[in-house]
Amino acid sequence: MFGLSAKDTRLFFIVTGLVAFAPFLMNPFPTGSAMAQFNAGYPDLMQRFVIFGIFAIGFNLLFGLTGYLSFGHAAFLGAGSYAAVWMLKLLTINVIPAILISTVVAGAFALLIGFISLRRSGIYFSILTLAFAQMAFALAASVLTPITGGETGLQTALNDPRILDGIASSGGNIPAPALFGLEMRNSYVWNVSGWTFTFNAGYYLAGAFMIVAFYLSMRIFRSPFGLMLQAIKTNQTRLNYTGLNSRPYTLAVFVISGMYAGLAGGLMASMDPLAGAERMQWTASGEVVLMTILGGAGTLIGPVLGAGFIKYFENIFSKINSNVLHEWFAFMPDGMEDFIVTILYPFVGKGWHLTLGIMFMMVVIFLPGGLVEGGQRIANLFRRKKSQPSEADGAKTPAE
Amino acid sequence: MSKSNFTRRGLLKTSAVAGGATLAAPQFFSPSWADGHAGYLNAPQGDTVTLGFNVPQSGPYADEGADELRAYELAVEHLNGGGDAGMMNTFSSKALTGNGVLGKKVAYVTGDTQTKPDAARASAKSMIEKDGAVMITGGSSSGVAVAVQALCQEAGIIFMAGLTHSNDTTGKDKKANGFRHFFNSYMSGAALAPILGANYGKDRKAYHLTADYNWGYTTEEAVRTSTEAMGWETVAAVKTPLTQTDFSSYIAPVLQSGADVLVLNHYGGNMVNSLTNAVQFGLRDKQVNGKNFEIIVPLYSRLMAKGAGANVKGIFGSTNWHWSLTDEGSKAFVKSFGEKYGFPPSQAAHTCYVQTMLYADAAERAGTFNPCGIAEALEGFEFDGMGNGPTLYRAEDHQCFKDVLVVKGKENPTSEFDLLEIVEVTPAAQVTYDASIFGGELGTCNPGA
Amino acid sequence: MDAIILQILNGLDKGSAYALIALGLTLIFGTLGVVNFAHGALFMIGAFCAVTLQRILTLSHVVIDDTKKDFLGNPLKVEVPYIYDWFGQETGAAIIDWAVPLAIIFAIPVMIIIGMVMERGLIKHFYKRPHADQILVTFGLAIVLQEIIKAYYGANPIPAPAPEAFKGSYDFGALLGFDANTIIYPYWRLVYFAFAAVVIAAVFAFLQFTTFGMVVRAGMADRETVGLLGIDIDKRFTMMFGLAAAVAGLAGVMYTPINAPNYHMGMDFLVISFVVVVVGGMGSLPGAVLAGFVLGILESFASMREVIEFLPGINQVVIYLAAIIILLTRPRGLLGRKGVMED
Amino acid sequence: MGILEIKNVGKRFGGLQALGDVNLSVAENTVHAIIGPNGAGKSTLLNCLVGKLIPDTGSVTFQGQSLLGRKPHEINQMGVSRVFQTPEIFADLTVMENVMIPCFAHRDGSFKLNAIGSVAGQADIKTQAEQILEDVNMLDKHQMQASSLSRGDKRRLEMAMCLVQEPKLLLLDEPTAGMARADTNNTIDLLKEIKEKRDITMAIIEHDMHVVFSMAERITVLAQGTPLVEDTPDNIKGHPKVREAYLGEAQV
Repeated sequence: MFGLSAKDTRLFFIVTGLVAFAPFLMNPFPTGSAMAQFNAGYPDLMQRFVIFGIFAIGFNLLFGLTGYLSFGHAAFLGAGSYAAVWMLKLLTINVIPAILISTVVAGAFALLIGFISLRRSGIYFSILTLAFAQMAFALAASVLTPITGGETGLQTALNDPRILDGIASSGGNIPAPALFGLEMRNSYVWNVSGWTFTFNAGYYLAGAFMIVAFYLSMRIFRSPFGLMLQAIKTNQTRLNYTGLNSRPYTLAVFVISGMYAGLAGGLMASMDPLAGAERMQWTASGEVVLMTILGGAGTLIGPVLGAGFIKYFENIFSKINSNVLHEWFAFMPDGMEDFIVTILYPFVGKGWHLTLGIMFMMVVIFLPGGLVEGGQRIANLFRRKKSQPSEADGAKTPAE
Repeated sequence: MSKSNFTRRGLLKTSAVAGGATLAAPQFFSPSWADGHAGYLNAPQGDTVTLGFNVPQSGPYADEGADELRAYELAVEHLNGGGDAGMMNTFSSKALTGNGVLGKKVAYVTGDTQTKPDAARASAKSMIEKDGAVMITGGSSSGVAVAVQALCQEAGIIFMAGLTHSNDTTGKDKKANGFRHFFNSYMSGAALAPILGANYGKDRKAYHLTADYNWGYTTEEAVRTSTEAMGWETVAAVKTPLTQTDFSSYIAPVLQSGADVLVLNHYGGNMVNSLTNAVQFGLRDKQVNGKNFEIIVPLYSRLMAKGAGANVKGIFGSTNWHWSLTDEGSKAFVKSFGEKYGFPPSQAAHTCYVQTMLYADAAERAGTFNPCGIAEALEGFEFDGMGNGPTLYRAEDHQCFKDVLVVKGKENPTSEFDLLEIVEVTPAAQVTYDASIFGGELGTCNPGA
Repeated sequence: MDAIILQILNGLDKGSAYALIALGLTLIFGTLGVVNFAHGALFMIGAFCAVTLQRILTLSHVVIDDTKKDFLGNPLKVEVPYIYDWFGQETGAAIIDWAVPLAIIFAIPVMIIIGMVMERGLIKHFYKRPHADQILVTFGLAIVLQEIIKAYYGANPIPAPAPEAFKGSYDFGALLGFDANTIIYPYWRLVYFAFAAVVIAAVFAFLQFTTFGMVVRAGMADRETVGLLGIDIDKRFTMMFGLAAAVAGLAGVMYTPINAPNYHMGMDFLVISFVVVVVGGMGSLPGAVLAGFVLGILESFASMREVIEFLPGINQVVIYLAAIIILLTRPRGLLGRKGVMED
Repeated sequence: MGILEIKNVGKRFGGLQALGDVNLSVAENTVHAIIGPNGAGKSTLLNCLVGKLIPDTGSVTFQGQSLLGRKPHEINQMGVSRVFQTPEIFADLTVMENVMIPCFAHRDGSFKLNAIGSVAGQADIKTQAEQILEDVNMLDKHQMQASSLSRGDKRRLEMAMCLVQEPKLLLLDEPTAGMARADTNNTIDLLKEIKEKRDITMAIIEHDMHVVFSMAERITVLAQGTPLVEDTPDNIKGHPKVREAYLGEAQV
């Protein structure tokens, strides 16, 4: 279906289903229960899951397929964000132009950087992309302040021109980004006996974009173009002696990947009209690298899983404070409670980085293929039908 | 049983997840849903009200964030009637009774800003959307304050700024839903200049090193304007990258320029490093133009002073508040903080504690948690007993006007907290400015529903 | 002229820091081909060796001084280091004053052990894994090390001053015939420069003139063949890790008086050290050192007021700009070897 | 006039004269071997033909068109394929995919942005690939990952990848290096079979005289960067100059 194999179609429907029902899946615990701390089904985090999912899917097209490790991909996300906020300021508060322009601007930026950086490969390529992104970050945070808002970031303001909208400001407040009048922050809240489910307009718009982005990435993976990219990763010499010019291929995928990042940046700005320079810093570039590797580089769904994993830790674990821990273990005798809390406290709240670092190491040590491999192992445990099918005889494991 | 409701804003009705809630049975919202139509976002349900404490818990300002969090926990304790009530005893408004706020127990959630605007907004949003926080407070940088303040304005939540010193927070980027107790660059400049004139003379040549971002620009501007008005000459102003760690190449040329004063418009790690480097170069032992070479740090904090160690000795700067103040309010706060945590509070802790109290008091006086009601109660509010003398929350820009402290690094500290000594308490009148000079529009208050 | 001499001095000093950090990294990354994102953390741990020694030396017992009050009005508790009791106040104070140089002795064994444990326990399983996996595992390790330090020492910088004897600066201006105070340079930074030169020379000599060095160099070129000769190359590589960690640690120890150490300092240096190694050329030790000095000097010149006024923002980007230009004109960096991590 | 004309080609690396003044003509539809002792410049010459190196002097023309300054992929598109000393294949891909890539290159040229079409849907490419796999007796292994093939199969696969592009000139760089005698013979048979079935010119660089003498129609002997002799295999065997420069030490 849709030009996908049966297996891919199944995966596509699973992803679509996950996106559509995330408000339920992310809020498994009743509001007000102690476990509600682990609920992730609120608009901002769900938006982040899908937006960083798009970012990581795009990064994986470059890294997972060609093996070119860009260490400056955040620059495209940042460029997209700035472009989108400027559109929201100058043109209209409608998000469609913002998202389109952000994708185009990021694509153009990627073309420029890619054209130069792709003259080198391997670590030299990584350092070139890193250098460009760091320059973009440093300049955006300082001398380009009139364009970028500097370290504070670029925001919408009351007196923005918004030429297509006229002067129809809503009272003394800045209008919120909207899709033809439907504000991105609008939500439909459904309370079912203790559970609260929030269906947010912005999330579903971003989710729809992610499904499209995911679909396109599947098509690219399975296309002749995708095959050439994989060939670049495995043996560039042979590719050249096969009459194929690898540069246009890598440049094309670099630009596509940059456009994915720009789309993510545009969506981010549409959900929350702010663009800050730190989005371009090497730590942000590093984050998407980690997301992709953590999930499983070169797999279709891995990057999305990796993005969700890291964002979940950042937003959920960082909010667990000692107070919350004490409540969880309030049923225990006092001494025991304090003991458990003392043990756990360094790993949550302000220690969330520590847990994340440990998780990185655990995953890479025990699941060399990333989270996707973990999923496969669990699936294999349940399947256990024809014991160990074709994989052992050297057949290539399909990139799933 | 099911109940659904379409809301214009992204709002989530929850009872406070932290603090009040226990493993008890799930709660049903249907009867009290009317509160959703109370006309504002996150109107507290049940018997608790949730505040969001959004402070840096990772990154370079994590220690400052930890101190802010201590102050918040102390404030919550006091509001709920625990402890010795701290500044509630000295606060000129007596609306707070230790019975929570408006009869509701105060609960709180915490988050990590990472001192990054993006992360801070994500954390604040989760407090608003997930935890139903009715007010967000905290932060340790102006970039974060401006970003979160704008978010709160959009969402319809009150923002009580933590440590943020840039003019922009209540200037160019001011918002109707945002309030700042902390002082700003302008006030630092205005308070410092007379003291510098008195100590170092009126014909000095100043060399500025300025961190290359918004706060740096406004601070340089403020100090330049006020010192130049006094007769100082600015020899040069050089911008240094925010990510710089070794400032040697910026400091080395200072002496060649003929300057006899170095102004370090740096904060946090930048300041610790630039001051350490400057002292290392022996600048303070030099004589230029027949005068002793001097260094000035416009904004001091105790944690920075601690990081810079002995290098701060004798160096002038300004600060919002210091624990060695002897007014009743400060003494009460230092006592309750010190007894709970074993060391004196920092200025960040002070401003956060006071902001929480002011918010609670405003809610109590307004009789509602509606941001518009609270804003109205805070605008033009005059109070005393919070450590900085009589204070005005100016209506035009939501900035507090109060005494500013000029401090100096102490020569013989008695403990690791006793690093600064107060040189002068500059009265509020001397640092007050016209609300319109920084531009920006306050807009109108947004109740979010 | 004096301004230029000053910036050359600055550049040499900055460069020696970059070179020293990059030297350790290039032993692991440039030659063993392991992408070690934990290298910055090793530098940071080195710095905290100095802090730790300082803490050990100032271990104190409390004496209550009734004549003074603390901030709550209680009698002041004065902390007296045990070392004062043992050696008398003057000698004790002098020992504490010299904590940073003393920390060198303390740091070498500590860092070697950390490096070797790291290699044996973790990195050795990753030699054959893709670079992506190496990045993930070493980045995770870096975060963990960093958070452990943060949990214990906090996030605030901790001052670790140089001994009193090295306070102040030396007036080169007078020496070279310029006006007094025009070219001054802090003693400690001169010490750092000299120290870096010694360490770099020692590492080079070690790899050049010892059997160990010869085996390692051969092993870098062709691991399998050396293995066939019956030499346990793995063991040498473990020692190499220890050496790299020690170099990184020493760079950290000596750096503490220049910038007060904090848990985050490793990450601040991580990116720049990778840039230095790659610009120097993968697999080349002299390249890393050369690149360190080149970039250090460029950075110093770019931060001159006259230059910034002419090209605003150049001080922010000069290192990256230089890296791009060098890599585009010299495909393998300054002195890179062919075929190391090019795919 | 041969299909490949090499005229006055010289190449110098620093102080070392790798190629002196090489003149060589490969006639169409022949098997031409280039032999010579180690360091004679065989590989350098080959690299000059495929665009990896640019000679300092002289000209290289293929079917009358100059190859100088062209990139490897352009030269390949003109109809020159190369087999490497150690098989260069796409190790992480399946055998089928390995063969499909040159099929695409043959059909679509050096670059085509076909990002939406599916590989599985390209029937003509698939048929073509299956055909060539059958020709080299590897169709049963089409689903295997190329890295898990035996060395001999890797060589076959590489040949298949080259042949599927229907090259006019096939350059073979020591195709049997490091192989056991049995494998070597298999390779010789394969090459002979290919030669029989197609109109193809082969230039072989080889160390193994067994291979050279069982296949080559003409042989050029290279020594110290210059061609010593060019003749038929039979004449080469007895040639005193060759014996002196080369065969004497190679124990034929």
